Amino acid sequence: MSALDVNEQGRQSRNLLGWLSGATGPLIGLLMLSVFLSVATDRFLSVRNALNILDQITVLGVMSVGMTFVILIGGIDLSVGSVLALSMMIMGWLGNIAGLPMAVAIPLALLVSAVSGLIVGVLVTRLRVPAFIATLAMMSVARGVANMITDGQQIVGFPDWFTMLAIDRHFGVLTATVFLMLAIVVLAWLFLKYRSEGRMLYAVGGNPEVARLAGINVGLVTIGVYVLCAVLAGLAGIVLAARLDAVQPSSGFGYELDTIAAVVIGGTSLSGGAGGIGGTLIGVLIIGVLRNGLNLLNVSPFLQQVIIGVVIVLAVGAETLRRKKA
Amino acid sequence: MSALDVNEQGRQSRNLLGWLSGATGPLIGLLMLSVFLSVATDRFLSVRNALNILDQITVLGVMSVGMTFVILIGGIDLSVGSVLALSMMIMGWLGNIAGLPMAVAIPLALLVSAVSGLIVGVLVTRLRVPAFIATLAMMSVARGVANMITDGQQIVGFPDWFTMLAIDRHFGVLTATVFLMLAIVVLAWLFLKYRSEGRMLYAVGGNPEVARLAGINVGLVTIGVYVLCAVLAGLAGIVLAARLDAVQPSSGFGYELDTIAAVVIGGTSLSGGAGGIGGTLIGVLIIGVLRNGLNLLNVSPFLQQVIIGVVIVLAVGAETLRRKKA
Amino acid sequence: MTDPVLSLRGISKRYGPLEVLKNVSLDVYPGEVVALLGENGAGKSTLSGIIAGSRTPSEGTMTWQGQPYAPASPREAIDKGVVLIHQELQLLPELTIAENVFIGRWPMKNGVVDRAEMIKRAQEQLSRLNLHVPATRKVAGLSTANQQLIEIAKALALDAKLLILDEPTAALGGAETEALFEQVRKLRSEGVGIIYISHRMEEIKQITDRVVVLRDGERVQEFADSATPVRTIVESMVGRPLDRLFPALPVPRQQPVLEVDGLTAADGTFRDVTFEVRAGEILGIAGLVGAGRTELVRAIAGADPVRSGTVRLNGEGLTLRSPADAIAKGIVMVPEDRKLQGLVVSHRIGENLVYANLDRFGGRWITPSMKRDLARKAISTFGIKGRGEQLASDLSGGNQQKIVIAKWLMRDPKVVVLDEPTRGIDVGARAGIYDIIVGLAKKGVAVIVVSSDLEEVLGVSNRILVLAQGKQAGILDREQANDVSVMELATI
Amino acid sequence: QEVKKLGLAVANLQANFFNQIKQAVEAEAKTRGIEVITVDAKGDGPTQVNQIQDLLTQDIDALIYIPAGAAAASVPVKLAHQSDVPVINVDRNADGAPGDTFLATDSVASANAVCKHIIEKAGGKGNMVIIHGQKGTTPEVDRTKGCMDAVNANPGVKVVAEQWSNMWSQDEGFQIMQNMLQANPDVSIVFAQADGLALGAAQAIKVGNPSQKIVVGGFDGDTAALEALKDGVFDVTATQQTQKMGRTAVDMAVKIVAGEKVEPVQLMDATLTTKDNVDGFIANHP
Ligand SMILES: Nc1ncnc2c1ncn2[C@@H]1O[C@H](COP(=O)(O)OP(=O)(O)OP(=O)(O)O)[C@@H](O)[C@H]1O
Ligand SMILES: Nc1ncnc2c1ncn2[C@@H]1O[C@H](COP(=O)(O)OP(=O)(O)OP(=O)(O)O)[C@@H](O)[C@H]1O
Ligand SMILES: O[C@@H]1[C@H](O)[C@H](O)CO[C@H]1O
Ligand SMILES: [Mg+2]
Ligand SMILES: [Mg+2]
Repeated sequence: MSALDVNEQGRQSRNLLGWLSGATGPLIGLLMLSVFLSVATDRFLSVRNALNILDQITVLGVMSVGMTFVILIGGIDLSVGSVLALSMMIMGWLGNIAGLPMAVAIPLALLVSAVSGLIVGVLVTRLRVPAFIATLAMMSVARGVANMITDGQQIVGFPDWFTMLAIDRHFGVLTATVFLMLAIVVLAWLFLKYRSEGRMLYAVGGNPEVARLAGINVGLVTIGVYVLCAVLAGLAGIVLAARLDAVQPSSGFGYELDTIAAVVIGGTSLSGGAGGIGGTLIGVLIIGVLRNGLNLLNVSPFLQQVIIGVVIVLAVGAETLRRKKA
Repeated sequence: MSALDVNEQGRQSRNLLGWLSGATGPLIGLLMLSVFLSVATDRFLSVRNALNILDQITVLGVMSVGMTFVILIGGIDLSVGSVLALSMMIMGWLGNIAGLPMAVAIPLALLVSAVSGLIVGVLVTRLRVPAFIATLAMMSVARGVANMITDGQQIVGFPDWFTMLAIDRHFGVLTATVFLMLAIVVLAWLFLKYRSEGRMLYAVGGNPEVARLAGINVGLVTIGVYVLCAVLAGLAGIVLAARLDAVQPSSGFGYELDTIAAVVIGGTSLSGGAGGIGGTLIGVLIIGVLRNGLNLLNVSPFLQQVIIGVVIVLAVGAETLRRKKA
Repeated sequence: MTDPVLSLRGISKRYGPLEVLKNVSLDVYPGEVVALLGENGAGKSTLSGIIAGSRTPSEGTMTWQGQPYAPASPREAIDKGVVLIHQELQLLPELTIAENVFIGRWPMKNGVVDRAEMIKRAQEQLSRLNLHVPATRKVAGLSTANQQLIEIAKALALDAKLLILDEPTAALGGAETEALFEQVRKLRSEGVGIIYISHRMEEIKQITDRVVVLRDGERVQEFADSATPVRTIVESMVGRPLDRLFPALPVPRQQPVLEVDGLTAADGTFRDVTFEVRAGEILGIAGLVGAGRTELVRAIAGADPVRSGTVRLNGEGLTLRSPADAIAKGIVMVPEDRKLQGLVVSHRIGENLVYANLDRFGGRWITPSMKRDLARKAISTFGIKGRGEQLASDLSGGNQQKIVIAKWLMRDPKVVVLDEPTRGIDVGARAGIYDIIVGLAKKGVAVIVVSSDLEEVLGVSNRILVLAQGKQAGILDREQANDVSVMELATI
Repeated sequence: QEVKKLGLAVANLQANFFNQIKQAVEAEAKTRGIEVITVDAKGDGPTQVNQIQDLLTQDIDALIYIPAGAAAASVPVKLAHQSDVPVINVDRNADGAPGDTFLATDSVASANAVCKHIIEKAGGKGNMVIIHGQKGTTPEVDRTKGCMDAVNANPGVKVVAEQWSNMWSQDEGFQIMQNMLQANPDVSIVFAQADGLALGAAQAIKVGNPSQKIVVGGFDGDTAALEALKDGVFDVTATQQTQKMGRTAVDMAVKIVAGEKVEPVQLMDATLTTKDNVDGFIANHP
């Protein structure tokens, strides 16, 4: 058996970077990108710009955590952009038009988001509608409802304390919204890594039948994950509302692809069961740093689209090349 | 064995609808929708409206054929909307600005589309970039390039014969573009059903390792499929240019989700290996009839979004319910 | 005697009009090993699933330790101490071995998974089975045999009062099987009730106390003494007298068809292998699990890259870059895992036959009648129980395996490689497959059979090549080959 | 002949400006007992072509048409004319196939006034950025022209960056301005070609918290924007007469169908609106 042992142990060393679960390539990509930008522009490497980037990735960051959960169980959620808009409009309407205090409007908006996630979860588990279709439908429905709330109008102007959440830098560093995002990322990371509920997601995504036979309630886990993802999308909507000091039913259009991209760039596999929050954070940062950097480099918007596409492929392809060599 | 035989026959009768491969639910949905609309509005059931619907689904129909191929092999293509725009802009620029004859401009536009598909195919097969990421990147790059061609400007006004392709109803019935779409659908159907190359797609999508061990060149099939899908997206761009008598780099934005939805509503499985063109045609028709019907019913634009989402879920969910009962 | 730990009364199971189990009753007592035997499709796994809560019976009742028992989910059964080792591997390749062993019941401390404890306990379970692999390693990439051992470790880690083993040894070699039996005996002595399912008849005598036979979903017979002659048990299983398992071998012709010289895998799994197979000859390949047998034959079939060495076919040197290259030359392979490599299980039988013959349809339209003819020919030639338009997944294992063989034989190959051709296949069906193998040899085909079943290699091979840790330990002629001489070489 | 049924094809209901026109058209039609069928292209030209086909199927008597894309604007007019349905273009017109009449704001003049105002307020000099509307649409082209006239008259003003939006929306304004501030931290004048864009830009400036004062000008007089203007969120806009546009569109439809001759182009003024005169517009939108 000794030859076998050598062979099987070879795999061990690679797990040192295990927390990144397949995102080492993207991490290298992110580092190279940062080094390049630090050299190419004098504004990139500054505390102020770093804080700017954090501000700019808040919404994407919050949504990507939920999407990571969904993709880990082998699902997909195309409705996050619309649920974000729905949550915003509910909050805006309750707060500014129905005149409820924000402290009530916000939880209610999150509740509505949760319900949209619940509907998706039930469609997926009970009616066996593919997640792609269930969430595509929810994307359309939630957007429609968001529009109907104010007949398509935006709502502008929230209480000062609310908008200051996205502006005031506490201790001169982090805004409340950035802090919120970081807290969510850390909690999600701990949850996935150390809680048995978190490990269940990997089991369900790895093979739902195996998970079922091991006594895991796959349906419940699935529903829970879609609810969580929707609530985080709703929360991202609240964050965005604070940031824009306005809500608008067209918000978040197309965010679903950005979010999925961040997760997948971060090494989480679309077939489920592999990946994690560490990688997602890298994916989000790659997107954030890239957009920020291209602006600092004063690259024209059209050329930016081209470069973004190329860098995304390189970041993900690098992981393959790295593995091939290893 | 007699119990078995009964069972077998049960299956057999279901196979009468075999060409629909899993789209019987959606077909029922389509029929119910059509019956409802025929009763609810007096305009729906008329030759004129039927021809209108055909006109309206041309672009989606052409793109969905390519997407069916891609999804059958277990892939996905998010770049179709951008490749459509790229093809349009290339054709427009060559024809109207560089002054080449359309008969040259069109093939060149399709060639550029093919190259974009080739790049995707190579990324997927050689660099092992997930199709989702490779095509997402191509979506960004192709859009950027489409924009750069004219710095974001539209190009308006093509030769009369060209725009007439989308307007002139030959024999008083079909425009050339509708005819083109129908021809593509029929050819694709025959190809998938009866050609060995077509059957390969099912094998590759069903299980790539089994296909490889059976002597199928999985890499080549994959590249070929992405090239075909891109060429059809490019062709859809030409059709759209004829229909609009103009090209614009923002065209086709968001079409990827419509196209994927049409294919999946039609019963082709996102995990590959099951489905077909018959179902896709139904999926395209459901989307086309639904949009047309909602306009005829004078449903307010926002409510339309809600209804579209609900109907899509019902059409797909019906298939599950039907199977559960069977 | 004590009370049974589990009693089944009148259990039936229907799938639509198909009755899979008919009025089955069974008692299992603590501290005994009951063999549950039957042909493929007899209903053994279905019965196991019902006991373990993953399927619900259509009729009948169960009693667990004297209480009514009707588990609604696997969880409920596990919590009561009913543990099933499934016939199909139920592992998550992307997770570590330790996590797989404790899946769904990870040891907890302070509300979080206690990794150190989990790894420690998993490692203990592995060493009970003589599996010396770090528990922190991912499951992906482990050999089938090792995965099967992990599957067993998973069950051992549970505090079972009733353990069902559904063909646990199908993928195991002799040494692994012995390690497993040791654990089974230990559990038995601790008073655990055990149901043991296998198609390997020689195991029955070694490990079981009592034999229950299922046929077409019915309990047909019970042998209280496991020393009952195998022939008697087998005839009870198949419902007719069975003459012999292995047919007589033909005499190979003189000319070598396949010549392999100094072949070494790109990743070094096997090194410097040299042999030839003549027309009409069956070459067996034996070795311990992990010896590199599968890799060797995959390389010959063009599925895996080689670093050095040559393969010649009828004297012509071949460069095999892909399975397509090998197939075009007439070398075909029936792979080790029919579900993952042999068949698109979700597709029809007819389609699966077409997939292996697409190049022959090249440039032509494949009409439904061509598919039908192909299916009809395969089904009649190989006595397959099934129809062309059935899904491959609906067939029993033996019939699936015949389809995998049939899809290649339609092409008149020159070399046929079969890797574990009867894994998980009942005795009756096995005899059918051996007939096919020998029939090929009679037609002058060069055949290679890889098997972990020693009886099988000995039974069907003209010569046996033994691999040990990737190296060629020797080639034995039929006359010299027996369990002892093969094992001696395999354990060098 | 009489108008009983009107088709209204809107470019994009997410833009407040179009939504206002839609509401005005529907209100006016109601008082005259005319049925209106409204469709929203969500900014997509091809969708709009499909929708107009569907409107024509329903035998509308006239079409009020706000083109969605910059391109494709001509096809709906041709389709309508094929069916003998007159077309009233609002806000945007196509060169090749103009509507029977075209109602719009005199964007050249009004944009010129807005840009003059912001340049003046910035002291006649400084680095300026322009956030354009949807490229190639009539208002985008005209507002650019009007504003550049003002810029060119002030040699101290330098346009350091220009970017185009697709949907004229607040989201886009925020994002574009944020990007512009990163690349050009010393901007002091912003012309955003719609109020949605201007509100987004103003918020981006607030969040970015630059050391210099930045003057922001918008266009449209959106409901929410006028409130914001009052609160000093941004500095100036040009209030378009959306109510009048909607009313006139219906009126033109009735006249054309009745066989009356109408002017092919009818431009309306947009009033320069600042904190000082905003109250009147809030109380009563023109
Ligand atoms: N979900 C299902 N639907 C329909 N038929 C089924 C289903 N599952 C099993 N069967 C059928 O039930 C019968 C019994 O299957 P089972 O798996 O219990 O056999 P087995 O005795 O374990 O055979 P093997 O030795 O091949 O493992 C087979 O004919 C099988 O095709
Ligand atoms: N998919 C795989 N990826 C990586 N290593 C593998 C894989 N499959 C097998 N191995 C390793 O290759 C070595 C040889 O395995 P191989 O399957 O050839 O053995 P074998 O003699 O055929 O035994 P088995 O009965 O398990 O098939 C083993 O060490 C095994 O762990
Ligand atoms: O003139 C209008 C308005 O400015 C609106 O905000 C968007 O579209 C333009 O065409
Ligand atoms: Mg079984
Ligand atoms: Mg093997």
